[in-house]
Amino acid sequence: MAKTESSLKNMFLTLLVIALIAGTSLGFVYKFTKEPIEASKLAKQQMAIKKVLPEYDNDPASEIYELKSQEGYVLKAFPAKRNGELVGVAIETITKKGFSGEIKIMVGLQPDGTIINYDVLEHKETPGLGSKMAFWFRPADNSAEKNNNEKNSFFKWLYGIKDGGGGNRSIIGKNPGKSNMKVSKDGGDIDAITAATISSRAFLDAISIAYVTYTNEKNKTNAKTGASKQIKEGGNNE
Amino acid sequence: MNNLKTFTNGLIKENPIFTLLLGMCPTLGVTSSATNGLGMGLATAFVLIMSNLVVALIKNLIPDKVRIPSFIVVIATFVTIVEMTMQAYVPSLFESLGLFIPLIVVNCIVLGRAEAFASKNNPISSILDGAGMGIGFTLGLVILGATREFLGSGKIFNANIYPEDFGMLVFVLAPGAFIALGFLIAIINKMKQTA
Amino acid sequence: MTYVLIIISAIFVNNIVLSQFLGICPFLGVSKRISTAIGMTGAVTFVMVIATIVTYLVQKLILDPYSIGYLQTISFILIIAALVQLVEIILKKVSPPLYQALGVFLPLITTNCAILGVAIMTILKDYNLIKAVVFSASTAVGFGLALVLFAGIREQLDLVDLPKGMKGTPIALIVAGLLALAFMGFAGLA
Amino acid sequence: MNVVLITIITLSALGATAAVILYFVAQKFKVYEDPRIDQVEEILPAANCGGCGFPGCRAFAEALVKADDLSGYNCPVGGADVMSKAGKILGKEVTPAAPMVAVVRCNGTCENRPKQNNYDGAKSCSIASALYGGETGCTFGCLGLGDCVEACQFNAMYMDEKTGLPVIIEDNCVACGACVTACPKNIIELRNKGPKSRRIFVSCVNKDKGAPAKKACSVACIGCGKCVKVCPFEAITLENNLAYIDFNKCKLCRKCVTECPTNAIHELNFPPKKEKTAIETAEEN
Amino acid sequence: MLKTFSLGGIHPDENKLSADAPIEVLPVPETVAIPISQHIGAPAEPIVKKGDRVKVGQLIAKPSGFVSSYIHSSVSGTVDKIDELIDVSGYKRKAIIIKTEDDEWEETIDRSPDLITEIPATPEEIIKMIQEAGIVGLGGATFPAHIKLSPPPGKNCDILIINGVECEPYLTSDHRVMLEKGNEIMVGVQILMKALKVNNAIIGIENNKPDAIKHMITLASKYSGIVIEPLKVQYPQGGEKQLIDACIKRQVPSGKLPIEVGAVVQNVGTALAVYEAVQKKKPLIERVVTVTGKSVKKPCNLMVRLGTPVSALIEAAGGIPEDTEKIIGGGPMMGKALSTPDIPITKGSSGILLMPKKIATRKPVQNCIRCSKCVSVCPMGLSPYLLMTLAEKAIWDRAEDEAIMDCIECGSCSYTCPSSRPLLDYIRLGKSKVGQIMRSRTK
Amino acid sequence: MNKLTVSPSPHVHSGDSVKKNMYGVLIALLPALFTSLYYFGIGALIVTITSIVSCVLFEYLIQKYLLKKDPSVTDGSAILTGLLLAFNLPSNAPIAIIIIGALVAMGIGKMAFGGLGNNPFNPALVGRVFLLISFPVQMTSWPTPIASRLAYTDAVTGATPLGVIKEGLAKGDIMSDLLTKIPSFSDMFYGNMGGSAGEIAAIALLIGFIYLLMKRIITWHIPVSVIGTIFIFTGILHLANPNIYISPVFHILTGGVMLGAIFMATDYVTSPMSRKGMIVFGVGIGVITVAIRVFGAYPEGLSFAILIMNGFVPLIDKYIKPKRFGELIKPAKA
Ligand SMILES: Cc1cc2nc3c(=O)[nH]c(=O)nc-3n(C[C@H](O)[C@H](O)[C@H](O)COP(=O)(O)O)c2cc1C
Ligand SMILES: Cc1cc2nc3c(=O)[nH]c(=O)nc-3n(C[C@H](O)[C@H](O)[C@H](O)COP(=O)(O)O)c2cc1C
Ligand SMILES: Cc1cc2nc3c(=O)[nH]c(=O)nc-3n(C[C@H](O)[C@H](O)[C@H](O)COP(=O)(O)O)c2cc1C
Ligand SMILES: Cc1cc2nc3c(=O)[nH]c(=O)nc-3n(C[C@H](O)[C@H](O)[C@H](O)CO)c2cc1C
Ligand code: SF4
Ligand code: SF4
Ligand code: SF4
Ligand code: SF4
Ligand code: FES
Repeated sequence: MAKTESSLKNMFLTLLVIALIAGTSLGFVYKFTKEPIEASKLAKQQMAIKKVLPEYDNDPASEIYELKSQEGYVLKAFPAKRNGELVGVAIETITKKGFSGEIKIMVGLQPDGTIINYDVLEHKETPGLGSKMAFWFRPADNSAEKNNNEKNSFFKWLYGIKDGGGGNRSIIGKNPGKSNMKVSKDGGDIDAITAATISSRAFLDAISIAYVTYTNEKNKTNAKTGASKQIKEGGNNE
Repeated sequence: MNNLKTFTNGLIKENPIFTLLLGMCPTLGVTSSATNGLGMGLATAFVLIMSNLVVALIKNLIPDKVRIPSFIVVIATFVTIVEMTMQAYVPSLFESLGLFIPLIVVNCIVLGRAEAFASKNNPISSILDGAGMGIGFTLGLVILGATREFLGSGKIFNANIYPEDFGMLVFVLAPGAFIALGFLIAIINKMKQTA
Repeated sequence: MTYVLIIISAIFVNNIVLSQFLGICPFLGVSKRISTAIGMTGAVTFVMVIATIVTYLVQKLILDPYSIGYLQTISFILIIAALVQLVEIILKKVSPPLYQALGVFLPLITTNCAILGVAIMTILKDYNLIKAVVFSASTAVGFGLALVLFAGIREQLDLVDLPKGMKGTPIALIVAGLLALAFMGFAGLA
Repeated sequence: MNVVLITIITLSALGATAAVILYFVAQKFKVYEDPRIDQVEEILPAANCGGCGFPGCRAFAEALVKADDLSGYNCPVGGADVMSKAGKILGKEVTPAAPMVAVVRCNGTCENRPKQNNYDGAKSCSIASALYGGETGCTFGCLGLGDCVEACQFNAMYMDEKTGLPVIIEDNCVACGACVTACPKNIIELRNKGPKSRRIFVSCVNKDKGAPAKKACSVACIGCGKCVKVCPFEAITLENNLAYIDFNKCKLCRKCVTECPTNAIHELNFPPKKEKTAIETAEEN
Repeated sequence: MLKTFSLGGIHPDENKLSADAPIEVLPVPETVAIPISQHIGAPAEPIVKKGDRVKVGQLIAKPSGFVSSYIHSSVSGTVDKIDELIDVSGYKRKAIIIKTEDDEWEETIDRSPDLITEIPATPEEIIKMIQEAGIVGLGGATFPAHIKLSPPPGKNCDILIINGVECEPYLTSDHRVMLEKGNEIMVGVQILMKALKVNNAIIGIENNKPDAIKHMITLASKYSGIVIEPLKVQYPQGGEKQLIDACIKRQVPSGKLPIEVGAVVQNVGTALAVYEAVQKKKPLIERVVTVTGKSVKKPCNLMVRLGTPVSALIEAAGGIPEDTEKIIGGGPMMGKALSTPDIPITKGSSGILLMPKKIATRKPVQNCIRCSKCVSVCPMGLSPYLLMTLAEKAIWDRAEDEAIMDCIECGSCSYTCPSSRPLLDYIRLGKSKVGQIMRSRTK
Repeated sequence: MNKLTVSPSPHVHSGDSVKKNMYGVLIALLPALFTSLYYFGIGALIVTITSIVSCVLFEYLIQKYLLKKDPSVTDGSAILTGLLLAFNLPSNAPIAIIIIGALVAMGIGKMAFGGLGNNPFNPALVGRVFLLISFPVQMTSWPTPIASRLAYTDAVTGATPLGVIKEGLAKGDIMSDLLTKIPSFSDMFYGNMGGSAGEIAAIALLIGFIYLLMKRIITWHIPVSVIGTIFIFTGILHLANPNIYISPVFHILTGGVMLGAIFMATDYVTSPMSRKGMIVFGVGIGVITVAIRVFGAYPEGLSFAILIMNGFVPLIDKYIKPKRFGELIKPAKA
């Protein structure tokens, strides 16, 4: 079969046809995957919300409202209700003080501000260092660690790895209003991730932002009307 | 026919990573774990096979002057398909591979094979070549990913081999990627010489 | 100040080659001599800035309004490919000396993923046009810095007797690794 | 509007624009490079050894494409095979060059040529030869420091520890001539490989008169001229007290080999001498 | 602070063992072998043949080119043969071999010891006499002196510098010549000044020869325009570019000759030879040679007829010591190692140095550790470590860019290198290759 | 008479050797070794011995079995790398980490390039930075001097003065408060502060410096330009705002400045060849060090600065050549 000649017409037509075919197929694939893509995005959020909140029977995602923090971040809040009563709120909070950029965290607060749980959504911290925040600020799972410890005690000595590593690191069940949510180096109550103080600081910063913004907003609206519906509208207006 | 040879060629003799040194960015960028390597490798392999096939089919219809742009469009189409599919069905992998998925377009292996092989050969051997190269590439990525994961965090495919604290963090980071690949290539060169 | 931060970050802290892993092929390929490294840097800077501007406009004026963001990859790469060729003839007409200096590197740039990478990154980072230009230019400078340093070391290594197995790519990668190791010191600067 | 439609329109527009632009680019940007250069380069061995006399394989390919006639051009690595392929591509005739091989024209082993002093400078023949005549009484012979071995890219040479002389591995030698250029003493020569690799040559380059030559090295050519007389084909000439065998004229009769009083003439790859000499003596008788 | 040159330099052990040994005259040997190439430039052409009878001072070979020289017989006798034999070059070269009979001198030569200070000859005559006397630089380079004395048109000479530095360790011949023939040197300098039409001359002498400095200062006061410049001891101060820098702070640009900065440099021995040639009509047939070495019984300075075998000099110094490993023609830094002691003394021979094994053998070569010591000692400001590597890897274009041709082959780099790298060996190779390339380019 | 030896000139040698230089540096490091033993006791001893032994062993093994060359461990460069690596580690550095560091220093930093003389980067620092990034926890716990003399990995740890200042400023403390938390300058000068085993005592390192200068092993250019640049740069910052930027004296006495400037930036192999180049190199190290210390994430940046400038050495060598003869003084007449 002879090769097609490189005339303007041929070139034009070829590229046009190829683009046409490419466009068509892409368009269809896009249509096909659009839903699953959105679904998977949503699923991720749902999972996070679920993880940081107690049992609820409403759809927090549909009752989403926005909060504006003092720093100017816009935080998303997902209220969870059981039998129509507010049992907690999941807040997607943010900080820019991370070791390398933004950190996004979903934190669940009880209506009084006590931390229920958290989930790190996005971060660019160093794997193995800053990334440890995903589990660091939770109660340590001691039993498994102990087991390991005994087996590896010689190696741990060789590598100079000390056990424990910050006894006071969990933020779960603490209320930022009542305890000092800073790393112990800065005079707070929480032990930082070893060798990643910056990330730890940023992490706690994000949590504090969520707490402060939430309680401020609550106090304000409480003073005014006492209904959370208003807050949502207020958020929308901005 | 030496279709078998076409296929195995890419696996070892002309392994894109260890001997041709093509597509270095994804090679280094995504191999912080074996899983990522595998994902990226398969994605690239898919694009390679498909674009090789299509290029081999349409090679005679395309005027020389627009050969490269046409190939790029073909490749980009498949890349976008992969991109969207991944995002839809394996979102976590999609996230960890990040920028490197769209960059498959410029991965020199893909265009290179389209140019050097598919545009001169029939569809069947082009597929085989694509598959060979793709699997070779995947193999390379997985080996490198596994090495880095093992040295860096004591795991392979996320399975703990030794406690993470003993790992050398560097290997998960940029410098470790270069160094690990450097030594892997040196070892492979050595094995080739003695073999 | 934000500009200073963007510049420092792009050149040193998040150096495109040494920490972002983009543009490695030319980094390894065109780094045997300092003079070619400098030429390549010039060409990359030129194309990277122009490509960033054009793709930025395409994104903002076409892809975003019609919400067909998924066409980003395919349209950007087409634009870059065409652009490189365009630059080539325009340069040839307008400034033959510049063409002499950069011309040979232009074809290599189409498949340099740094160009596409930077174009996509500017969109991801949500920069405005000026920031995008500053970002792409300093990224190119960072690329150049890494490339020239690397070429210098390779030229020096050419004159020593390396162990047999390490010659060529292995040693180049190890040097790149050590350079990246050194550059980690800039962490947190910006 | 339908996403698919927008997609199609955008992409087609992009594709069409690209095509138009590229067309004009292609029109204006026309640098003609003979495609045959690439074709020829592809069949060359890519050793870039310079044996052809050009800076590299590509330069050679260019030269071949430009040349009117390929005689005089030869790729020693690829040999006649490659040259005829190249000739086919270019539609030009090639006369196959006789295969050649490097020979070392010095037999000054440690026994044949006793050492008179010790060299203690940098291990390089060029440096030593710039300094003086060498460790032995022969100022022409091999210095044994291996510049030629260094120069060979094809693993075709090694230094024999015992003799202190370089040895050529004929199977690997592609006659690129790198060793010839490298040797400051002009000891190595490219000679016709000969039928069955058989060759006869004078393994000495000493231009001293007989007595000092012989004194310096027991197997030196003393310029006695006996070989010249015995050669039936006038292949041997004598100049500056040194015999030289023209490999184009030599018919490998081996008469000179036995004639040489110092055994300076070497024969390579011939079957063992005994039977032949037996026949010869028989004939004489 | 004493003057010295501005870049680099080293200070090896001086070992001037024979400094106090007065010049002795070595008896005329039974045969002499006079090589026809004792100078830079084209070899001379013999004009005698086997069997010819010659007198002391008779012309036996004449120049064969512009840069070449006359050669005279140093003895009287019969020409035995003209044959090839190994000379200082380490190769067999043509030499005229003469069997000595009696000691019959050319009649024109004035052999009286009287000092003649009047200089009747015109500059042109002087230069002609110098040329015909076969005088070449006795400082080691053996460059025909008359060429140096005739600056090319457009170039002007304003100062004559006399090289009495003798910076090479061990050697003392110039030192002794200054002490014993000071007056003759002074007149020689005056002759050279007249030939060059300059009014100033500086004699540079290193400070390790205080007696010579003192002596020369006293003598110089009697002659106009001659200044003695004591210099700090530093090798290679004797290199002419370094000496000019040290004495008058002018630097000869890369690739240029001293005349570029208006200077001409001649060795003290050359000045003495010039005196003898011009005032006494005596051609260059003998010179002072130092025979020395740590184990040598009687280190001495000998007045030797050219063509005398080295072995005869060694005999005069008490014979070859048992531990001798190397015989060097010249000093330890720049001299040439001889492969046999049967080599004739030539115009360029300033010393014979016998070195024991301990000092003479080189240590094994190691990798360059980039200590930059070679860079800091190089008097020309080069990068020897790099030049060596470029020469080793045959990268000639870069070697040329790195100014390999500027190297004066002083050996300071090899001397200092802690890794015992043969820097100068390779740089020399590089110079010859680059030189060839450059010449072929101008052609 | 024996057979004569013939070689090109020169025929004499200064007698200088690689060994002499390396052992000279080792001797110059002895005062620092003694101070480290005095302040950190057993820990310093274990770290030093482990490091030296593993460096020497790795060099030997790699040379013998991988490169198949004659091992040249006796030249002392491996010992030196080992000692300097040890000096760059906290005295409670655990053994496995030291061994990994030694392997990296010798294997990646030196032998991968073919050994002594070929490596573009300072091997000891390659090892140190590799460890710093791989094991940040272990590499940043600093035993307190004197108190921890009898302890090894169980030593009591505290922050280094640089760490105190960096942390303090990060959380917004006032400079005058911070100044009370760091040792006095004279303590720093004598080495009574937290830090890597060998870097603490400026006095001991300066004695070594004088020894090296006297023995002509190094020249003043690199150390003086590094220390001078750091002093001037931080001095300017200090003058501009003493509340944020601490005094330059503090900067040159703390961290690895003395050790790095005198013993590590001067490493022959990885520093420029010309005097001018050395000064550029030193200034570069100074500037980068201060930039990292003051504006970066790390409290100390000297190791990185040296490694980064090591990368610049080929360029410096290429573009900054020694002064050539004939360039200094223009000819009197053209
Ligand atoms: C490559 C690299 C990555 C790092 N990543 C982080 C990180 O993600 N988070 C963090 O807080 N510190 C990180 N650090 C360490 C910081 O630079 C700093 O040393 C530390 O946060 C403060 O030290 P401390 O926690 O021991 O007080 C990193 C250091 C390096 C070299
Ligand atoms: C080819 C050549 C030409 C020379 N021409 C002159 C000249 O014209 N004038 C001059 O004064 N010296 C001339 N010289 C001599 C040099 O200046 C110098 O004396 C000689 O090279 C040896 O000096 P050295 O012993 O310091 O190396 C010439 C040398 C050479 C090799
Ligand atoms: C490194 C070096 C050292 C030299 N040392 C001396 C010396 O000590 N004395 C001397 O007269 N010439 C010495 N020369 C030779 C001079 O450069 C120059 O050729 C000579 O002084 C010119 O005088 P002439 O032509 O009369 O020999 C040396 C040359 C070089 C290159
Ligand atoms: C003055 C001087 C300083 C040195 N500094 C270091 C150093 O900082 N790190 C190191 O590994 N080796 C050092 N060495 C030893 C040696 O040069 C080093 O191991 C080489 O880099 C190995 O090729 C030094 C040697 C000298 C003479
Ligand atoms: S032996 Fe000589 S001619 Fe033969 S391949 Fe080697 S270098 Fe070339
Ligand atoms: S043949 Fe020539 S190059 Fe080879 S070792 Fe002998 S002298 Fe040296
Ligand atoms: S021999 Fe040449 S390179 Fe070496 S120091 Fe002397 S002038 Fe410099
Ligand atoms: S003196 Fe020797 S080791 Fe030092 S830089 Fe020069 S060549 Fe290298
Ligand atoms: S893959 Fe990134 S430049 Fe080749």
